[in-house]
Amino acid sequence: MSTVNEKITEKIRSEAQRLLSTGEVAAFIGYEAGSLPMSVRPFVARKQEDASRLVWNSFCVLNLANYLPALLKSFEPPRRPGDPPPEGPLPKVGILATGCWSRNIVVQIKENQVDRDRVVIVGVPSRGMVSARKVKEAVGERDIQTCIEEDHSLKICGEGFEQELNRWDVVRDNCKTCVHPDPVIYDILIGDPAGERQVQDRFAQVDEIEHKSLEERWNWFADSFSSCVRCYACRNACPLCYCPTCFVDDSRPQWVGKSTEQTDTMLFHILRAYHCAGRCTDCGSCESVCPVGIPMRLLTKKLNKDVLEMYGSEAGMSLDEPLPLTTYNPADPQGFVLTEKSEKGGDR
Amino acid sequence: MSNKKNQQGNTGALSEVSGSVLVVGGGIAGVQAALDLADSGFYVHLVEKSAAIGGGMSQLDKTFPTNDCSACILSPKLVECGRHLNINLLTLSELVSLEGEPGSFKAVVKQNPRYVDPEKCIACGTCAEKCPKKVVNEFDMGLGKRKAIYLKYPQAVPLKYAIDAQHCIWLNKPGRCGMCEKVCPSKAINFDDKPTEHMLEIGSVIMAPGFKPFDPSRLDYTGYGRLPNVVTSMEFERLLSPSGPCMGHMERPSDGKEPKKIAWLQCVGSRDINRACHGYCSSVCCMYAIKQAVIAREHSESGDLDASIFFMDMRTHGKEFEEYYNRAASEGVKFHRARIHSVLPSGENDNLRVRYAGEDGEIRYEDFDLVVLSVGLEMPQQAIELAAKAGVSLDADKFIVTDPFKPVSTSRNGVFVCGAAAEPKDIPQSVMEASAAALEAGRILAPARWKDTKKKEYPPEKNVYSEPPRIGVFVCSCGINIASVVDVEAVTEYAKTLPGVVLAQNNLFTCSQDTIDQMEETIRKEGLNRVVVASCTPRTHEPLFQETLRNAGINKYLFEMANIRDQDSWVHQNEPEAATEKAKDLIRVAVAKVRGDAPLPYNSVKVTKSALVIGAGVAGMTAAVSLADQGFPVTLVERKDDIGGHARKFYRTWQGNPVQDYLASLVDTVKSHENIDLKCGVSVKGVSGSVGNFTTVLTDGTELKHGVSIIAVGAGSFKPDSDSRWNYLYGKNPNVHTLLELDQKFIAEDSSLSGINQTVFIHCVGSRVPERPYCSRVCCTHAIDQALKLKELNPDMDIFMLYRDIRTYGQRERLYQEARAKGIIFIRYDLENLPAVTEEGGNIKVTVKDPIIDAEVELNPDMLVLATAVRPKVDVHDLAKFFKCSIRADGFLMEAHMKLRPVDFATDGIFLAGLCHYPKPMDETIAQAQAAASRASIVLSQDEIPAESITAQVDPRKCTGCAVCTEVCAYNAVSIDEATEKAVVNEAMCKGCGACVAGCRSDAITLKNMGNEQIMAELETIMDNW
Amino acid sequence: MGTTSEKNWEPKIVAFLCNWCSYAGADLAGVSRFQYPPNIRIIRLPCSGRVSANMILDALRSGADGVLVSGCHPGDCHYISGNLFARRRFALLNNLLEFVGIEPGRVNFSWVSASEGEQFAEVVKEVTDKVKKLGPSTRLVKRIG
Amino acid sequence: MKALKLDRNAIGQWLSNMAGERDIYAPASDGPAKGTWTLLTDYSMPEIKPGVPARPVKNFLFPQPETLLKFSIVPTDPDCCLPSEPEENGRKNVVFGVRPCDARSIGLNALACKADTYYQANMDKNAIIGLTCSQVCSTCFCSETGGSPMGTEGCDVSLTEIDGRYIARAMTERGEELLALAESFGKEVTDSDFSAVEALEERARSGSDEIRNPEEQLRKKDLMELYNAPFWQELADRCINCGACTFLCPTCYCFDIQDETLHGKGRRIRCQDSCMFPLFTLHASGHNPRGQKIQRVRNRFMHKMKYFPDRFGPISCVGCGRCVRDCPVNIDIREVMRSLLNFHDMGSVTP
Repeated sequence: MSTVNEKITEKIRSEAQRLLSTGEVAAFIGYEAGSLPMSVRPFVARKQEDASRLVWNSFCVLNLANYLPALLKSFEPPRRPGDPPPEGPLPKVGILATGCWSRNIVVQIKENQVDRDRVVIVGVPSRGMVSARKVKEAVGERDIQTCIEEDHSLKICGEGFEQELNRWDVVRDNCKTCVHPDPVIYDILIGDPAGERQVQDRFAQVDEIEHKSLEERWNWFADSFSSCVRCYACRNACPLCYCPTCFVDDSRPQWVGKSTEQTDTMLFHILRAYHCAGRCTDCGSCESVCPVGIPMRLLTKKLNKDVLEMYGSEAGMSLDEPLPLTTYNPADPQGFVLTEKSEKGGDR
Repeated sequence: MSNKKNQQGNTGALSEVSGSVLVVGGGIAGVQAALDLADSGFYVHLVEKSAAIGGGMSQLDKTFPTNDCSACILSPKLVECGRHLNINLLTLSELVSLEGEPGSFKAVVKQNPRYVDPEKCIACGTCAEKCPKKVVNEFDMGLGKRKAIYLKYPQAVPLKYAIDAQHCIWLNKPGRCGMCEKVCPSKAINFDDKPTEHMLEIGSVIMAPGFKPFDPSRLDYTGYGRLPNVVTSMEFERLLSPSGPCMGHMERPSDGKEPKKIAWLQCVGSRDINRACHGYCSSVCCMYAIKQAVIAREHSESGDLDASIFFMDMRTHGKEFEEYYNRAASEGVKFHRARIHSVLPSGENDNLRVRYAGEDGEIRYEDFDLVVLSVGLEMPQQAIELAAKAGVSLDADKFIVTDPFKPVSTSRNGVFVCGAAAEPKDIPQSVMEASAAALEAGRILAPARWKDTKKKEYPPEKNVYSEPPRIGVFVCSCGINIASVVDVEAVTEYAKTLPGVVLAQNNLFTCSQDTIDQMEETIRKEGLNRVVVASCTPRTHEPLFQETLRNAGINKYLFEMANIRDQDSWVHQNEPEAATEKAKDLIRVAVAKVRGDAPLPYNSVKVTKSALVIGAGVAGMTAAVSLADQGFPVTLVERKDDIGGHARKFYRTWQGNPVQDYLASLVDTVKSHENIDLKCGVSVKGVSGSVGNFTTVLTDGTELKHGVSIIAVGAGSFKPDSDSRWNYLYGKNPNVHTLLELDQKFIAEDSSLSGINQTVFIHCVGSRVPERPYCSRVCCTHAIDQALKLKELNPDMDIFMLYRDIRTYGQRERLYQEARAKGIIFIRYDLENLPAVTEEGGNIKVTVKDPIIDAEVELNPDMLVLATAVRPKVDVHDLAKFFKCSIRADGFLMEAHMKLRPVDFATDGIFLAGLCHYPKPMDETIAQAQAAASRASIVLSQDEIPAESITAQVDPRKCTGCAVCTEVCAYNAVSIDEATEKAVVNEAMCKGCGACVAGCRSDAITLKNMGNEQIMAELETIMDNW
Repeated sequence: MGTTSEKNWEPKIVAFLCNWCSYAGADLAGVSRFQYPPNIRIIRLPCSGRVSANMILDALRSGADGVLVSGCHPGDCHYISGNLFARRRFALLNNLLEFVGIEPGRVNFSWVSASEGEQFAEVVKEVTDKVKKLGPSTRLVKRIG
Repeated sequence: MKALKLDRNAIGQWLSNMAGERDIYAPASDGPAKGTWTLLTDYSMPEIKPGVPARPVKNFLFPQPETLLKFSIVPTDPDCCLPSEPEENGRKNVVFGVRPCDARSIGLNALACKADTYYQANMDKNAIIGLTCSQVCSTCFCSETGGSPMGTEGCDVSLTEIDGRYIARAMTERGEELLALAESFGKEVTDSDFSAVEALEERARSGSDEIRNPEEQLRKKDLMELYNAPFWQELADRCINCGACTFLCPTCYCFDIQDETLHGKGRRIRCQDSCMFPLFTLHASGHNPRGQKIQRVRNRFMHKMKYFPDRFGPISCVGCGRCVRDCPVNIDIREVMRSLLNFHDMGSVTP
């Protein structure tokens, strides 16, 4: 009997095979098996025989939407400034998309990075992805040699140990608090829609920080970010970070220094998160790829919380709704404004 | 191009026509008219009787319905007016006489002495500080004091002091005081100043003398004058104003306490023939009372101020007004439909007791801390005299007479009027009329355009790109204004040490003419290529110094100011050391900023001198003819096959003028005008370009190049046939009509009308309901006029008006009075108790609850007339998309600013007129069309129009094309280029606000001379501590 | 001024003011001679909508002890909607900074109109008081030796 | 050379003795700083987990940032714009518990950094106390790169754990001096201890690794053939161009130099840089010779596996496995190495 993910894998392979063989898409973005236990690798299938390499399991943590804009661009004929746009339809690209990834694709479409007509979205309702870091911790940081995934458990083996883990226990925090596991846009849906999830404390992790004292918060973040190596994996794993020159790389103006001193590192993380405000879908890609385990996702989660509470908006839920920072409501909350606090008397 | 047809008969030969216009009155209407004229090629003499322009609007705290700060939105216009090369501002002046003919008038203007030399006065205020004579401040409505030497108000234009001759000690007894002369640091006081007379040669005249608030002291029932806590609404404005006598803290006169409970009494001096002798409605009081109630509640410390408004009819008939009213009610402002019997003292604490009769007739009493009298508007005595001097007729209400089809023309050819002097009206209406009057005043002088105007010439500019910065720093002492607090010598020495600075000097008055001349010389001699002036605020003085740079051959953007007076010496008077340190910091920052400044081009765009007008109703036709008469080619596009629009269905204006005769002649003019290309049966398919250079493609494939566009597509009307709420047999019973259908019967002289025994009108059908929350403005007057017409046809006819509020604003009130006098019966209904209409054997039965007798009334009319709502057109959305203009939630087009730019769109070069803006009667439609034509003429009269220099700029290498910039740009100045998929800025449309820059994540878009790098340099420099 | 020697420490506060309302309000405070603490350094910008999160953070990075951003009241914006877009950006940034442990009161926002000279002085007093209580800024301050 | 046997307590005492003149750093095994090299304040034998810590030892050779010089830009300052030496506290370091792969990287980098006086000074400043590996992790492959779990290259003192005690062998003169600080309480190393160490070394040598001396084979290959090999595209397809590999790699030694100025003071710093970033090769003109991702991915591996051995001999990889373990998209350098080794002409081998 095959697992849910194995069944999904089969369907993905057959859809990808069909799309590639009919020429409907020129490439298909999915995952293939990796070289290590608990590892998969993003894979761009370009030929129909590549389809059989595609896999789907609980370790598909990197948001595939990340690859979409550049891959689409790679199929456009090279152009010089002033050249007219290419004529005729351009090749399409297929892509797998869970709830959050699909919402990122929506944001990319709204931000002109992706042409909806050139994407075939193969939706996969997400069962939540597993955090390899949590698994490693659960086995006491021992060297893991194999991991066998069942629907609800993981069997971890290494030199001299074997341990079975409840899958949900090691699912990533962002997935545990995910409300929208189903893709919001897709052309083909694989697997059964999971429906909107009822999550009690969506922002519990944020609340926990908020309940700390100011000093505790500062020290906590300063400590957490101190191990940052400025490799920018978090930024580069994010489908929203597509600027040709990121503010951290720019030298004119240079907002952030290059060192790993506290101010430079903190400013990088604060601004990176801020640039995702109203756009982040909490896909968790940033945190999952961090080689040193920095919880930078908390910053975007905090922004997501505020955007939802203040502007009633969640990123990428619809193609029509403007992004929250590109619009306003005359009645937007402004309790933070000094002159508003004093007039109403209540806020102080 | 031939101008044969467009030269109107009443102007003389080309050479005789003057290119100058006289505008009398420096309120918002006069200022707007002057600006429109001066910007479109005419020289303007603006005559203002007081010491500064600004008029009544400058006294207001906030303005409805946007709650904009009045001073904030007015000031830039005043400053523009004060600095305009082609506006000759004559303050303290009056018109003495006006002789001659249109095109060549001679006016005599008497200018009273200011006793302060405006060339020398630096508005430091030392004179007023030392002046021993305190005088009642009329600007604060007598609630506060000023000195005998005074500035009318803080943002006054011109920003020059004046001596009040009536109260000045010296002028009354020479030798006795003279304090101002002693302390004036710039020797500006001139006690020997004498009145002067100016003889002006002008081609036309605009009268904008404004209004005077009604003086309620003769209305004893109000208690005004006897009871200290009864104030007029204008006084209350000053109490609310942050620059008013109590700094906006809202203190009541008797004890300075904050009132907790305030009553507004409406119609004081309006709609009152018996006591006030003013039958007309003042139009603005309902809205300003609501506004004051809302603002007072915001001001109140506790936020729970009890605000009650006592009114007869709530007249919120303007754009956004009804919504404002509803919002105020839902936020807790109380509305009492009641007439006030009297205001009495209550107890010993100066509180007031209001005695009033409710709708049920029962007498009630209520106590208040403060009573505000919503006083009406009336013609000031001086304006009545002015009218006589100008030779224009007044009506019975003493307002200047106009014609509904020529709404800004007076009885004298070549003399025009705008604002409240022709009828009480609000600011947007006044501004609209001001532009209309400017159009009319300029239209007859079109051949003399640019004849009398001045143009400034500058030397060629030095190329500074290859040079290292050579910065000159000029530190101003401002007499002692700066020097008494800041150690200017130390500051000057310090400035010399800053990187790039080659020269720093200290001046007594940097803005004085001799220093300016010397600065120009120094720039040349020392080869300066950048300048910093450390003195007062750039908001008033930057243009002056920038002009100096240009005169010296330096690009004016290579300049910065350090505000060491207004934001330093004046606010840290007791901390000289800290103020000196701060001055050093500010100069260091200004030097850092100017180092990074680049010379910017003085942008301009060439203008295609033709117009596109969309919609050939009265608004579109009027606008088209107004432009065509000035020699500008116009393409007039009409979607239908026939022109004339809604006006074809109208019988007469409320003043009684037949519409069809007028319409026929207008249609004829349009069809035969050689400058008008009329295109029927087509509409707009696509638009590109921007102000000065639009390209529009029509559905027939025609491609038009034009410099401006006027949108005048009108509105539709609500048909109550498919709406269950208005189940009034419309379309089912042959005797149920809309107002326009009844008009068509009048036009057709339908004889059956005189045989009708009973007619019922139902008002507000489709208006003022949640799905259409606005008031349709025209229907009350229209319905009452029709009722009067029916009475003419059959004096015995019974006529019932079922209404919610009667909104016969302004002089339309006369019709309402006449209708009541003629026995027409008015029954009020509420939205909760709509009249019910049923049919029995073809007979109509109307039942309605009469709130006065508190009972159901049953009526059996032969004819039922429905006053249906004016409804915005649906297809206006396409047009709005093409022209990138906004549409309000209610479906009407959104102008650039509801108060001060009522016919402009936020996007330059596009204007609107008529019912697509909001429902309005014919006279207002015509005025608005003329106003739109006036605004359009400003563009069309130029060969090139200046564009903002400090604009956004895109670095395509960094741009992602994500379009955040396009979303946050309020002017549609940024777009994504289809070919490159990068943002591009249309410099002609960019206003330089920088919203796009702050929104851009990749620093791909920047603001010239205000880029992130420069701001970072400023920030780092501020925190430097060496 | 600006030195961090503990005894005589006086904070430096950077203020980003929009040209049309708050800068004019600051001028009016001067014209009306409303006195306020000399710790503020004003940067004049066209609109509060020009103020980005980067700029506010850069002020802190440069060592400003406090930051004030002030614009037109909502609805009064000279550029129609600049302050309304800005309000969202500021609200989110304000919360985020507090979240990571930047002291409330380091970064401040206000709406001051051209006619509110006294209010401007009041805002400066309030902000200066707050920053004085907080002491010199240390968080997110760049130091290069 | 000197050798001593130290139990855990003895190591503690030794650390304490060394701390008199040097700061001692060891990898943290827990807390937010887990995997980073932290200053020891408690002088007991630190807990060092099997395998390599997250951060390589190169952070002592290329501090992040390293101030090269200082200057003033205040115009009134007499020394305005004249460079000055950054102040030093004068203390030297002991880096404790360095795995053989990391230790070996110091010498490899030094091949390229011969003229780098700052690097040389940092080598002088940091004494390395190695710790051989008793357990080889699944991502380790030092033997395939020319190293060994028992390697001592780059160490001043090498520790090997035998039955809960550590055989400490001085490998350099500096190591002798340091180990002398344990002389008074260290135990004599017996012959059986030595033979136990030798047995471990022999076991390491006889491992079943497929690849031995890859540098020899790689040097023989044609540079342009490898450069034009087809497998780079698939790597580039999934590479997200972050710098996780380069920042964690002990043998990536590229750096960026910047001048920072603030409030009149300036400093010239160098920071580690990454060839994965487009900025790495961006010219002032705007031209970028490695503007494409595939060019950057290829460069990193070609540098390690071809350019470096061609120029200096060994490959620039010590097999620590950090990049294998932490690459977000599972780019496995072992596979790349195999692809390069197995690549013949137009043959297609997929990593």
